[in-house]
This record gives sequence, C-alpha cells and structure tokens, in this order.
Amino acid sequence: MNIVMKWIHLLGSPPYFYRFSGKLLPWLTVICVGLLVWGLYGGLVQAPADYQQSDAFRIIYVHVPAAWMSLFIYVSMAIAGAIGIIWHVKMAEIVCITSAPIGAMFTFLALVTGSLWGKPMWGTWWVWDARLTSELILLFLYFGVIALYRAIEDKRMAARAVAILALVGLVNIPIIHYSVEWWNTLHQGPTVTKFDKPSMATSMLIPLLVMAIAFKVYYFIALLLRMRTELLQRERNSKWVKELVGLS
Amino acid sequence: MSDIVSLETRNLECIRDDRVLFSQLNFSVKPHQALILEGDNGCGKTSLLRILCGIRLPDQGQVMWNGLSIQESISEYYQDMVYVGHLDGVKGDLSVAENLRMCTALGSRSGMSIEDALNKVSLSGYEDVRAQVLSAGQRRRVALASLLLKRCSLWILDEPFTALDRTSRGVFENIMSRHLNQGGMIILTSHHSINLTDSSVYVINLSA
Amino acid sequence: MGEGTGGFVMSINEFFNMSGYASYVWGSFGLAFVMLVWQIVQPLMEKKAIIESILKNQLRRRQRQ
Amino acid sequence: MNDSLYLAFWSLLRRDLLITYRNRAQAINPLLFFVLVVILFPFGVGPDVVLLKTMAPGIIWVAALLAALLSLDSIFRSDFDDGFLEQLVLSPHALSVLVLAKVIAHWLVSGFPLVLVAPLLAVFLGMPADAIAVLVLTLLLGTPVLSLIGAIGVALTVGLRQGGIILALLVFPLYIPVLIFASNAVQMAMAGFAVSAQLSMLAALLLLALALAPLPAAAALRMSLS
Repeated sequence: MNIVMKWIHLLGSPPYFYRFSGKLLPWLTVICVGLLVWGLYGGLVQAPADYQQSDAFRIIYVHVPAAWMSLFIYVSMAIAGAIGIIWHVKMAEIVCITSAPIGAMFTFLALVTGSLWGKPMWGTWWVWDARLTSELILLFLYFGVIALYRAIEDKRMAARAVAILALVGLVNIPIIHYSVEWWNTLHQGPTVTKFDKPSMATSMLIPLLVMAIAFKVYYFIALLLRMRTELLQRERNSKWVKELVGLS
Repeated sequence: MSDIVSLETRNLECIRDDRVLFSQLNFSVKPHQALILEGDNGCGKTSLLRILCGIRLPDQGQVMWNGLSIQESISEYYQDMVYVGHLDGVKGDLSVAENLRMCTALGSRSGMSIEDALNKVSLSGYEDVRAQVLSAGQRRRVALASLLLKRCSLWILDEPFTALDRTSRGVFENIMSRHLNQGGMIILTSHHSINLTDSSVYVINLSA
Repeated sequence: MGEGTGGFVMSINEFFNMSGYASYVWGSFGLAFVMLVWQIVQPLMEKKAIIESILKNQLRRRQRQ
Repeated sequence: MNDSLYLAFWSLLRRDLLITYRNRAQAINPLLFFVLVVILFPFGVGPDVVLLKTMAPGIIWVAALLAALLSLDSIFRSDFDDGFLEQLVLSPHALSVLVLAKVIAHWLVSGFPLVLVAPLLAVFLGMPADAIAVLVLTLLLGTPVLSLIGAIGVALTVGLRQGGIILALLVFPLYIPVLIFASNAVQMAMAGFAVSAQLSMLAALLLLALALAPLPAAAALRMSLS
C-alpha cells in the first residue's frame, strides 16, 4: 500500500509530475485515437439507422458523451478543488483550475450538438427541454468559475476562490437539475422528455459507451497538457524549469 | 501566563508575484519582548505581519503559537492576539464609543472602561463624536485604544505611529512599555525610531 | 442504408448524405473535431510561448552579468 | 465562551442596522430599483391586463432577484474598505456565525422591504388578492435565500476591482431554483391550485441555505483578505 502512497506523494512534486506526464501522454494519445476510431466507425457506419430519426440520431454519439463529460468534469473539478483547499495539495489546485476550460468546452459542445439534433426533429434550434436547460445552466456555472479565476491576480488565492465556488456549484447542481426537471414537466406535462435516448439496440449502445470512454481518455490528455503548461508558468523561475528549458 | 507562551516561526517563506520576499525566516517572541521589523518599502513587512496573524498563508514554513501551529489552534490564538493594520477598522458613521464597543464585542475584554481607554490615548470626552469628523491621527488613536480594551498578550501592529504627532507617539510608547512590563509581547513595523524603556527589544531587517 | 455494414462501395454517397441530415450530423462531428483539437493545440502553443519567454529572460540575464 | 459569541452576533447585527439607519437615504435604492423594474414591463409588453396578469409573478420575482443583486455589494464592501473585515476575520468567534449576522442585517434592510412593496406592485399588474398573499409568502421565504447565496458570491468578489459583473455571473445560476418554485407557486395560486408543494420546497431551500451558505461565505472572506 505504501508504494501507492509514495507514488502519489512523488506525483506531488512538479518536476517528477512533469516528466511522468511527458512519458504517459504518447500512450494515452494512442489509446484515445484508437477508441475514437472504433466508436466513430461503430456509430456512423455499423449502427443501423434509427427507424424514427433515421441517420440524424447519430449525433447522439457526440452529444451524449459530451453531456456526460460536462457533468463528470465539473464533479472532478469540485473534488480536486476540495482536496486543494482542505489538504493544501498544490497539484489538486492545478487540476481544479485546468479542468474548467475543458469542461466548459464539453458543455458548449453538448449544447450545440443538442440543438443541431433538435432542429431536424422538432424544427426549432432551441427547445426548453429539461436536459438542455440544465446543460445551459452548467455552462454558466463554468463561465462563473473561469471568470472568477481570471479576475484574481494572485494565482494561489484565485485557486482557493475557484475551489470554493466549484464546491458551492456542486451542491447546487442536483438542486438545479431537479427544479429544472420539475419546471419542465410542469409546463409541458409529463411526456417523455424529447431527449430520451431512443431505445438502444446493442449495436447502437456499444459505440456510445466506447465514445464515452474515448472522451474520458481525451479529458485526461487535455488535462495533463494544461497542467504541464500551468506548472511551467507557475514555477518559471525555479531550478528544474530552468534546467528543462536550458536543455530543450 | 504559562511559561511556554511564545510566538515562533519555522523557516517561513513568502513569495509575491514571482519574487521571494523572505525565506528560511526563524525567530521567536517571548513575554516581555518586543520585535521591530525594519526594511524599505515593499520588502514584505506587511506580508509577514499578515502571515503572523494567520490572515495570509505562508508559501513555506509555519507560525507556532505556544508550540502549536496557528492553523490548528486558530481560536485560542485569536483569543490572545490583536492586530492593528494600515486600516484602522474605524467606521465613520458610528461614534467613537460605538466603534470601540463593537471591537471589544468581537474579542476578549480586558475590563477597562471605554472612558479610561480614551483617556489613556488622550481622547477623553470623544465618546459620542462621530468618527468621520476625526482626523487621521485621532482615528489611529481610537484603533490603538481598542488594544487597551482587549485582554491580549500579543500585539501585532503595522506602523502604529503613522499620522501620530510627537506627543501621541510618546504616550503610546509608554502604553507599549507598560504592556511589555506586564508580560505582553509586541511585534511591530515602524519607520520611526522607538525607545521602549527597559524592555528587551529585538530588530529584524527584512531587506538586509 | 443497408443493414449492418452493407456493401461498402454502394453506400459511400449515402454515408455522406446521412439520409438528408448531412449538414446536421457532419456539422456536429465537425464542430466536435475542431473543439477537441483546439483544446490540445492551445496549451501546447501556450507552453511554447512560456518556454520562449523563459529563454529570453535567461539570455538577457546572462548579458547583464 | 458561547455567551460572548451570542453577544458578538447581536452587537454586529445591531451595529449594521445602526449604520444603515444612519445613512438610510441609500437604503431605499434597492426598493426604488425593484419598483422601477416592475413598472417598466407594461411599457414593454403593452397595457393588456390579461397578459400582464399571467406574467406578473415572473416579472415581480425577476425584479426581486435584480434588486437583491444590486444591494448585495453593501454587505462587505464598506467593512472591506475601512479594515473592519480584518477584525471580523481575526475574532476568536466562528466567522460563519458573524457572517450570518451580517447577512440577516442585510436582508432586514434590503430583502424585507421588497416583501412590503410587492403587494402594491401586484395590484399594478392586476393580480387577484389571494395570489398576492402567496406572493408575499414566497418573497418572505425566498429573499433570505437570495441574501444567503448572494453573500457567498459577494465574499468571493469583494476583493476585486469591478466585482459587480462577476457577482451576477456567479450568483444567478444559483438563484434559478428559488425563482422556479417561487414564481410557479404564485402562478398556481392565481389558477386556484394548491401551492403547498412549492412553498415547502422554498422552505427547504431556505433551511438549506441558512445551514450551509455561511460556511463557504466565511471561507471566501478569509480568501479575499489574504
């Protein structure tokens, strides 16, 4: 057990983390590209057209994984923030800050693909559907986090502010989701919400799960890249950065 | 006062926008001692004071109060410490007495009445004066009067003598000396020379 | 479109046509591709800029000594 | 020990009310803003009473949200500027309890008056009498939540130069549940349905905010001062 603890402790030191992530990234990229190709092939080619929505339903292979990721990243951002505040783990603070733009990107992607999917089905670009509305609010939560981080000069202070905001947001997400669902079914009546996934034959479902995993691996890659950049920025006048820069 | 009463720092370090203000800073202050922090502007005197108060987190190292890190024993530490920063914390809309009553309600009380405290800082009779009509020097003395109203052994003062005239400075030096004689501790920054009668005064120059 | 994989050659234009919804499907996937690539490229560009600025500082510091 | 916490709580609450009383001219502003926003709507959507009646709950509640946001800045701003916030943070008492005292003082000054004025505005928009009673009830339950959640946002942005814009961005998404349940309660009351479900949700949100909000607000204050 203490090997894991030692390794986690080692990861805490920026130079070790930088080298370790450098070695890890190529492998992750290979895995990610492989999963994406498999998922896209499964989703775009193999999966039979949906009897009702025909080929337009294939948009779910981007929309649904992106929506899952937007929530997943917000939760992991808030947890990383909490670890950063409570145990003053610098790396957790950096994970919290660097996850925000990636999460915002996935949320925006989920919104746009949601409306692109809605247009052919219901003729309008925007539907006040419960899921899409929650996604829209989540996007504003992300914008709040990013705007707050940019507004504070001292980066250590900004990291603590963002962590507090992310935690407050995390507590509010279920409340917002429940009240939007309630608000939505109230005005429209309890029809099946428009964005329920069509009944999934396995050949449709597998590519969806593969895409979801591919997005998670992608998130890990983008996170590591952003963390490396943030580390260089923060430790720009420390010895290990100078050596590293001097070499390359 | 128990004998282990002391404020101690262990290799304290502070970085402000990529500049290391100080590092590996170790010192301790015991009862009857005063510590004067000197150094030119921007060398981190105020940052150090704010770290000692626990307002700001140090980048490295720890501040210990009675052998315990202040993060763990924050409420005991604040029970015994009072900080007067650049800002006096005096509200213009309230009268002097109302301001002082609020300050004492926040922390532990020394039992001294507001009138006595104001007499000691030669502001007697100013109880009901609205604080916004006071001069900067008078407002500073109101902030210093709140020190007397609190039962705190450790005083942390950020340039207490700004805006004070010569006589007030003399008055406050006596107050500080008496506090030290009674076993109090003082950490302060100042550009003026300070003579505290017969108490052990140490000086640390941050920009040395 | 044929069941399962179907004849690959025959369905090429159907594949791109997406039974009339091409612009929506390929719009979504295109946007996804652009955004995913941008999230990778941006930090790399930033990193390059930081490294250059550090090198410039080192150079200037060496000239000063 | 805790009797002095009790004393600190009450003296801080009384002090804030005293300060607001001393410059009560400014305290009216959120109220005037609230009335003004509601009065604007008929000019925007036309004087058609039926339309105004259906929109009335939403108009009044969105105006209440905006008025609350406008007045939030005054919770910590003046104390931050004159250094009293440092003394607050440095007191041995629990900071979250002191923050709660300040938020209650702020609500009494800026949230509660909205409740008194809302019936007048409801009449302006043609709301029936029993719906007005429910409106007042939702405002009584809802505006404290606006102050409590707003206090977190203001504590996060008090140190920033132009924190006002960011404050709205941080706080509005968190206001949405209150807005949904409150304005829906009044709509249902106008339609004659029972509103106990919505009101109990509002009460639950209020209790949750009362219990949880002061903690992150206190942590944010410590952060803003460091």
